[in-house]
Amino acid sequence: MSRFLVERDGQTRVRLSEGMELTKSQSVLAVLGLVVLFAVPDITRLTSLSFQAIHRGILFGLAAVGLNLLLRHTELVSFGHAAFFGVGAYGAAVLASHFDVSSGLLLLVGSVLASTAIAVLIGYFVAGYLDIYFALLTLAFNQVLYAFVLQSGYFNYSDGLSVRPDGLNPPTLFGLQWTSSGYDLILYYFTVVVLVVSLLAMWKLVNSPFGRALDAIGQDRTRARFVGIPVEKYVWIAFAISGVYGGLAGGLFALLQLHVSPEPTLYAFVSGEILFMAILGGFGTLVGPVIGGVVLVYLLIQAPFYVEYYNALTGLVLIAVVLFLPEGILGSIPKIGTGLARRRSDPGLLREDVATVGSSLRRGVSRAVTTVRIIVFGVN
Amino acid sequence: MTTGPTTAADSGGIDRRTLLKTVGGSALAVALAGCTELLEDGEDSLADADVPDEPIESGLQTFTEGAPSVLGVQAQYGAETAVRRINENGGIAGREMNLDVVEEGGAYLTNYQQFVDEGKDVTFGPISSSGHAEMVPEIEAQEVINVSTDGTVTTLYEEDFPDVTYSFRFQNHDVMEALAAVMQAVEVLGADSIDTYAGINPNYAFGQDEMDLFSRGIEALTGAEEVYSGFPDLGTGDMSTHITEVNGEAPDVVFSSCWGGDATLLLEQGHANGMFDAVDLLVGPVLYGSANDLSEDLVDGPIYSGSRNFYWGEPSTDQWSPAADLVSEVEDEYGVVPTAHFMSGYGAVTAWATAAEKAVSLLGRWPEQEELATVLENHGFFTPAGYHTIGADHQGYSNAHFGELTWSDDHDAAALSDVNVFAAKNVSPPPGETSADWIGSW
Amino acid sequence: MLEHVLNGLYYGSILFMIASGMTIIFGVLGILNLAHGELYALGAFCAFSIVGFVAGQVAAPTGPATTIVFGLVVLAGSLAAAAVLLPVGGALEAAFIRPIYDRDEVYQLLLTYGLLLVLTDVMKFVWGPSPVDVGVFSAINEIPTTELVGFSYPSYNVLVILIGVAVFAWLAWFFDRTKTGRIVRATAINREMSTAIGVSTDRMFTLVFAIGAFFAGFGGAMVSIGPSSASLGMGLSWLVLSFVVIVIGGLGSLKGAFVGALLVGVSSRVVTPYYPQLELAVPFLLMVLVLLVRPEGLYGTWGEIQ
Amino acid sequence: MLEARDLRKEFGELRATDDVSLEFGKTDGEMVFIVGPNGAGKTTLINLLTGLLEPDQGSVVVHGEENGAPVEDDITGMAPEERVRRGLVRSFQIVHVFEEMTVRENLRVAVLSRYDKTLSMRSVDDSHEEVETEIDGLLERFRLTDVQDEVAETLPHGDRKLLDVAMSFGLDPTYLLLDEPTAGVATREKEYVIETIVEASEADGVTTVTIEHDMDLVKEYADRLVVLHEGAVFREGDPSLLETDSELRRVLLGVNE
Repeated sequence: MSRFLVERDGQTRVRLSEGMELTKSQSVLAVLGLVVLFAVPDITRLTSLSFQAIHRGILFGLAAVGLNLLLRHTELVSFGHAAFFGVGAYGAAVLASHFDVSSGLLLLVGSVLASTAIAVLIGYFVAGYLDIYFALLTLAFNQVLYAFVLQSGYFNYSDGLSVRPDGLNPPTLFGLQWTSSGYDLILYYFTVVVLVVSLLAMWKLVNSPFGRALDAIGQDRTRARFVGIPVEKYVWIAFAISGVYGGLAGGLFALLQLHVSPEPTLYAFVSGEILFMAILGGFGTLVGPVIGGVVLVYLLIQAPFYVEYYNALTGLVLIAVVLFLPEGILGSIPKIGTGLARRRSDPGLLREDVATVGSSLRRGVSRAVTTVRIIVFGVN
Repeated sequence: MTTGPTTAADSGGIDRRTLLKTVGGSALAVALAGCTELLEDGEDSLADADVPDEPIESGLQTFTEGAPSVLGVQAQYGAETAVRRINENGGIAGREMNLDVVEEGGAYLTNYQQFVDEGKDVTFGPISSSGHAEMVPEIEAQEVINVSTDGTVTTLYEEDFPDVTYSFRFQNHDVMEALAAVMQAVEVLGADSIDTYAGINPNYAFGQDEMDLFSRGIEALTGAEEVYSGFPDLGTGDMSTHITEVNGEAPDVVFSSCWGGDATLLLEQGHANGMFDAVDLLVGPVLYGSANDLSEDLVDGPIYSGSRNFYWGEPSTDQWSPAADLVSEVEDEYGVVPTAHFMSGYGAVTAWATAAEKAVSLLGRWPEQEELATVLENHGFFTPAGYHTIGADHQGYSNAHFGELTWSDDHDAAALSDVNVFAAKNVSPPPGETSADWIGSW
Repeated sequence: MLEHVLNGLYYGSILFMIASGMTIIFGVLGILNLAHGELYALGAFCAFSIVGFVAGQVAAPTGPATTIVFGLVVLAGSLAAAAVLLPVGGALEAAFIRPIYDRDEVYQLLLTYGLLLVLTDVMKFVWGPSPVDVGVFSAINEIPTTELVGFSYPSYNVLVILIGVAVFAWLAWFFDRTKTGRIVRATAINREMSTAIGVSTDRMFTLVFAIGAFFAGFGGAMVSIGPSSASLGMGLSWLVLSFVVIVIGGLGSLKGAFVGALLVGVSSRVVTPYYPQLELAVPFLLMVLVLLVRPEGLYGTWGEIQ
Repeated sequence: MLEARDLRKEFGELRATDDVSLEFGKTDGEMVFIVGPNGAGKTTLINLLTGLLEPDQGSVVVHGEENGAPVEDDITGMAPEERVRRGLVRSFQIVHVFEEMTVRENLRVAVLSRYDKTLSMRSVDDSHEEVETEIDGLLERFRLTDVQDEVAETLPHGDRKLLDVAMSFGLDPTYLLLDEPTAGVATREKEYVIETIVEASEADGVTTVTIEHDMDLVKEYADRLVVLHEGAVFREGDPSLLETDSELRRVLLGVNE
């Protein structure tokens, strides 16, 4: 066995570094994922898929990866992650338009610093709260920020700020001024690198003792406290880390859009969307939120070009995920895989599936009809 | 400078010979001006031009649903009407034109990018001023011409993007309607009778821009003092606080750039709270945008509204029938009275289409984006609203309309009476000067 | 100042009608219903059709007596519009919400968000994409109210305040004094208990969701007969404000929603003229303040803070 | 030695802890049992000692030694996790374990915490050798080796109780406060559970304070007995009091005056 291959539980695993191992099928998926990621610009050139939408989706997905640290591990539902995304985006925009900083990387540093500062501040207040209170408190802070930015001349009200240091050209990347399409491409590959590094960092984190401590807090806060874990402090740290991811994503978003306004970055519903991306992709997995991000963003911004009732389309997809794919898209792949394999070997199961779906539909309809009847005519 | 309206003859009363001379006799330009009856059979000078066969693909982003669709759907109707007229007249240099429409809300940049990805030859819209500001650099980078329907904040081309190539704006900008409002107020009440003024404007760049320009203008002309300025949220459900404050101050003039549902709300709550007893005059540049949603009792009172660069009764119909023809066509087709936002869509398409045709006749082939952009600069053309030019600053200039809000039983919609027509040069700064400097020099 | 307070009470009353349904649904079912704003919008659209129809059946008001008759007709129409929400709410609960009571709250949020999107397009399909207005506002203002005591204030606002109080009184009576109401409250505290006394929890939950939807719809109808139009997307900002109200009042507390709504209404209206830049932020600042000082809300009982 | 000094806690009208002064661990490895009828304030006392609740009055003091001289360390108002670091560890009446983790992972969290490694970013799987060795020891002492890879929520109740206590031992306690370690455990397993705890405490010299309702167990294992009644110390002394003191028996049986 080489340095990168280990035996564990009778399986050969690919070992990236200490404690970071993948099974064979996971490795294949990971390599495939990387290839697809790097090929996106070419794929979109050859097909009618939108490059911009996928890029945006990845960025929101990155924010959702940060949110998932709280959701999956400390089991806290944040309904205020747009605060970090938006502050990250505005961090870059303020540096570019008020201070004429032209280096894209410096703008990104500004994003991360700003969002971390905000996450540390908000985290201080919310770390002790649980459940719906945590969700609503994060939402409230998010909306206070939104209202503040919307009413502030420094942030140019609802119009927002441009991320073009000289007023017309995008910031420099790696010290060079790129043409428009070159800029988008370089920025995309940079995003992919940031994404991969962020995912590896998150993977490392959740498999570290700190990650376990967060799991412990999520599963039983009282017990965690009485094994000596400073619960509030750790939640606070996790909140701040999660804010770093949000800020990074928001900063890249600013570099991509080159204009930052409050509604698409800071509004409470953006927070909701980031949360829903994590669930949609599968919040029990590391990479799921990214997939959820791409899918949801794609639905939200591309569907209007193809269908008139695009809201309903997105809504139905989400409802279907809740009812039929509770593990999310990525989380359901193993189940779907085994299910398909079983059906291949025993086609009779398919008939049963149809029967199950049919009867549950009938049940749903008749229940709804009964309910309506009772409400309209009363019980008789 | 001249204050006050110009006469109709100056602006719109135009005879056939002048028209044909100005538009170069092009069938398309005449059709879009709404004067097909002026056409005589003649040879098509573009018949020999080297033009591709496939249709022109274009995209419009506008507000198609929700509260702002009051304006957005009008723009959509306008653009569709222009495209229909183009195709009925054999297209642009023989090319048919297709138009895709998409909801603009919150997705300005991605919409434009998607249009470009789809290979659109030209894009139109948006209505939103912030959306427009967001798009301009992207348009310059992608190099596909966009003619904005509205998005009228004055500083866009004056300060933020003074040197653009591919980004244009058809509709009059804020300074024109804010100053038209000032002059209208002065005309109605007299400069000496205006001592105090107040404002209720939507809380975003457009509302702030309009209020700022109105304040500068009215203070310069009358020396009036601002007693209250409130900025309710765009799309708010309740303005009573601001109305209560205005009533308390009882200013001579209230200025409001509220539009769509906000305009209706202002009039509803204004009436309910007795605002029109407390103040002498309300001037609102875009109140008329809600013409189809106002009821008879709402327009009752000292209320004057602007109608941007188009009011269907102007130029007055006995001299200029295209406007009247357009009203009946739109009422038949869509069941609404066309407002200035209809013209935003109609004019944006017309500006581009007439310029494209001009370019073909100059070049003998279909123009590149850059060539077409060059032709669009200082391009003059007619619509049923009259004559328009796109300035060297890429801003559209045409007459600004203002009149008293009344009720028309004929159209079962709000109407304007005693419409004043302000020539562009009277309500906007000369080239190279910013609005603020120009008003400061009065 | 008095007028600003009245403006605040009016605004708060509308807020209460929407938030009341949300707090009841949360209190009993434990579901934070993100689609609540769309139920409110649906009520507004139904009012456009129904009130528009019935108001067309009576003559336009001419004197004080006929204005009162007209007002009653409009009120009846609004109630009828809200009543549409009863079966709609019941069906939504039975078909979509019931399967997810035992799931993580994140799924409940996601599902109700999905419903929000679908309902938006249902309304777009039925009433079209543009705003619609009932157009009875000015006639309602002809009803004599404050003029009787020598004071001028829109009658519509006065009536909304009165109706808000009446809604609160009715709900308080329902939950305190009626058998059904008491059973609902018992169900909220302990789901097994109601099963034990032979009441179907399923039916109780459906009833509660339908009632919640009814009041959201009634709030929508009240707005729609007022100075605003019914439009797509009108529910979003009210949804977020409803959160604020029920958090301030205490999740699941009816009294809390009432006090919270009036507090948010009055404070935002009174502050606006003096600090215009705070108009948007006031409710949220209030919410942050309450959550930090008294996380269970003004009347909440079960804040789960350690 | 752990000392409760004039502790008082009131919940509204109810005085749950009424000026309680007690000392635990007068001798190394002392086993103190707290008994009393329901509502006597037993759990409240443990909550006050471990920091889940703060007293309205009085203090909690840890007595130690520094350079041969006795020192007092007032830990009132200190967070629970800080008290854990000072060797003050507890279990709960209702089992509190990390339900979605395996037995081994549960213990790992406790041991990592004790070694102050919960902020470490190294991988948990195989890089903390002393931690893993210690977990092996705990698994063996609490007879959990066979189920070490089972997820906690799937374990039988007795094993869950043992896991709960094993985690406490993983924290290297000086004082171990056990709130009804045999509650809910089947009668035939009770002896087994308490025996395991006693063995471990004796081996490590841990002072234990145990709330227990089973008087047979108390009689068998207690070094000292504390009886609480209506929030106050009613009796304190040798477990034989249970046999001799008739008033005490009346109180414990709940036959009130």
